[in-house]
Amino acid sequence: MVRNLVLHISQIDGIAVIALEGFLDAHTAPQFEEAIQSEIDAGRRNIVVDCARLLYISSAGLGVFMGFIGELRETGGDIKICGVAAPRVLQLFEVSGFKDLFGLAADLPAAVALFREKDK
Amino acid sequence: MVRNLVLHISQIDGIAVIALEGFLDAHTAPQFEEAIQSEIDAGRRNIVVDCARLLYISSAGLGVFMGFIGELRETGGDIKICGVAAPRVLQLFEVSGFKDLFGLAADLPAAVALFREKDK
Amino acid sequence: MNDFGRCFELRVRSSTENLALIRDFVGNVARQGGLSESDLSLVELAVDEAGANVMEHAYGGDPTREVVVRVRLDADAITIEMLDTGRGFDPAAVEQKDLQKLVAEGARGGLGMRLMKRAMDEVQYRSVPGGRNELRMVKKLGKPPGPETTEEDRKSGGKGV
Amino acid sequence: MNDFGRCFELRVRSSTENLALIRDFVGNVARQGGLSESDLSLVELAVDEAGANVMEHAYGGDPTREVVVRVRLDADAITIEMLDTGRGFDPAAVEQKDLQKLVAEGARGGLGMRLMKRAMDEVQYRSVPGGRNELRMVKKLGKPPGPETTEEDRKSGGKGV
Ligand SMILES: Nc1ncnc2c1ncn2[C@@H]1O[C@H](COP(=O)(O)OP(=O)(O)O)[C@@H](O)[C@H]1O
Ligand SMILES: Nc1ncnc2c1ncn2[C@@H]1O[C@H](COP(=O)(O)OP(=O)(O)O)[C@@H](O)[C@H]1O
Repeated sequence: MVRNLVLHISQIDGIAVIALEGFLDAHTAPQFEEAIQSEIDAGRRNIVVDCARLLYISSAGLGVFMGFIGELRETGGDIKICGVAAPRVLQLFEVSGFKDLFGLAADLPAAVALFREKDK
Repeated sequence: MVRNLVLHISQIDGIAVIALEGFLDAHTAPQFEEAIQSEIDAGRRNIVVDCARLLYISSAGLGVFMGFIGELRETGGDIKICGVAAPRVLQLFEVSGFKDLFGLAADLPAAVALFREKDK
Repeated sequence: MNDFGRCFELRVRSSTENLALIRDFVGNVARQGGLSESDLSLVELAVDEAGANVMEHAYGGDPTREVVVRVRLDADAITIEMLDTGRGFDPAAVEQKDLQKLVAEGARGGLGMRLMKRAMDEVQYRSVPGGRNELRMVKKLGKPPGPETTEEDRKSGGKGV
Repeated sequence: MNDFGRCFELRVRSSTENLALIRDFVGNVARQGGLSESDLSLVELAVDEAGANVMEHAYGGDPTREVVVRVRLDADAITIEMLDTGRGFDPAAVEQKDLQKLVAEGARGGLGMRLMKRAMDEVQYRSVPGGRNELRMVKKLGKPPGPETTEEDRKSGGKGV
């Protein structure tokens, strides 16, 4: 198994969905950062990051969220994290305080519903 | 994933079935050797080794087959290898010449049928 | 870490590409030590954070330098040392900001050392001027994550991070 | 293997327990080198066979000695060196028996070196008297397994196994 990161990017009703597959560490974080930047450049400020197939994340991955979330929220946008499945990914969201601060949506529909709620 | 070997031992009509799960290398080969020796000590000379869940094998594993097969055949017994599934396990049976010399049965029923044929 | 009882050493260049290799190496040793899956992922995380810091900060992103990782298995603990010959630093001088503040600032980092300390029971850093820098982390076997400053830190000569 | 361009080194004690660790280490490096899955398993096999030989023969089963594995990635090849400080041997003096004969004799081994040669493009062994023994194996990238004796063997100072 190659320890890399694959990004699957799509949209639902103007919401950007970035599904992460594989390993998100200091080596692969720049890929993730670029993907979010592209969405913002394209004018999408509501972003869902689906972690269902994410197997590993380190603080370099958290740093990408941290770098964008404040800026997005200031302009009415947000990042919602959903689908966390791998125990070690959940562990990092918990031990870092991310889960408490941002919350984790169960799955993609739940995350999309949060945006609908917000933008009503 | 722990890189060890788990042995599942059973019998079908007096034929010993040793199912290998995991990694068979110089570290774990002694376990396999003991398992075969126990079967022989218990009077079973027809042995099927089921490799369906074997993920890795080195020459140390082949050495166990080599050590018993001649002796068993001299006394009317045999070892049949079956169920090879992992590409790298198949690769070793091929590159070592084992496949050509001993043959590989497709699965457990096929291996058992070979013994029924032989002992008819 | 002098006797070779149950020591393991890995030397790789300082490319972030090698972080996965470092994690797998340490993970494999930890498995031999009988760590639980949960402790094992904490140890892999700590060593990843440590490696990323060496690559990014000590070597300033130069991927051609050398990172040495040593692991020692004892009956009651796993000890990891990470060595580099890059820029040293003073952990005590690094301001610890809480997560909320980091997010407000849009910081891209600032969590690594905290995570190492949460993941491990002991974290010590030593910079030998003109020589090499050593990060030493200990995880006790079969124990929950330790507090941020441990008994050991206060007693030992090494500097708690 | 002097410059540190794309070199990787692992040091572990000579317990067969560490064979899995050695395979994973080399496998991870090979993956970085872009080897196909099939070549990758051949390289892991070769290094496992080499490691098992060092542990069993060079060190006579003593699990407390040291095994050094070095891997170098070049654009067109992966080179593996395995070093030990145990008993050396003369590969040319080892009788090569065919599989049928080994089976007839109930031999427990005798396939390891042959497999290494089939799996790799070059295999060379050098025993420095009173010093250390070096096994050097090369796999060319994107090429099928080489013949048992290679061009390189015949030309180089190193002894083809
Ligand atoms: N190994 C190291 N060598 C030099 N400086 C370091 C090292 N590790 C950490 N630092 C310094 O400490 C700061 C905080 O590190 P850390 O908590 O890991 O967060 P981050 O690396 O994400 O900035 C870094 O920004 C850096 O200035
Ligand atoms: N690294 C080594 N150090 C010392 N002797 C070795 C080494 N490798 C192989 N030998 C010798 O060569 C013989 C053949 O090795 P090999 O083909 O690998 O088969 P096996 O190890 O299964 O006997 C061994 O039995 C041993 O005598």
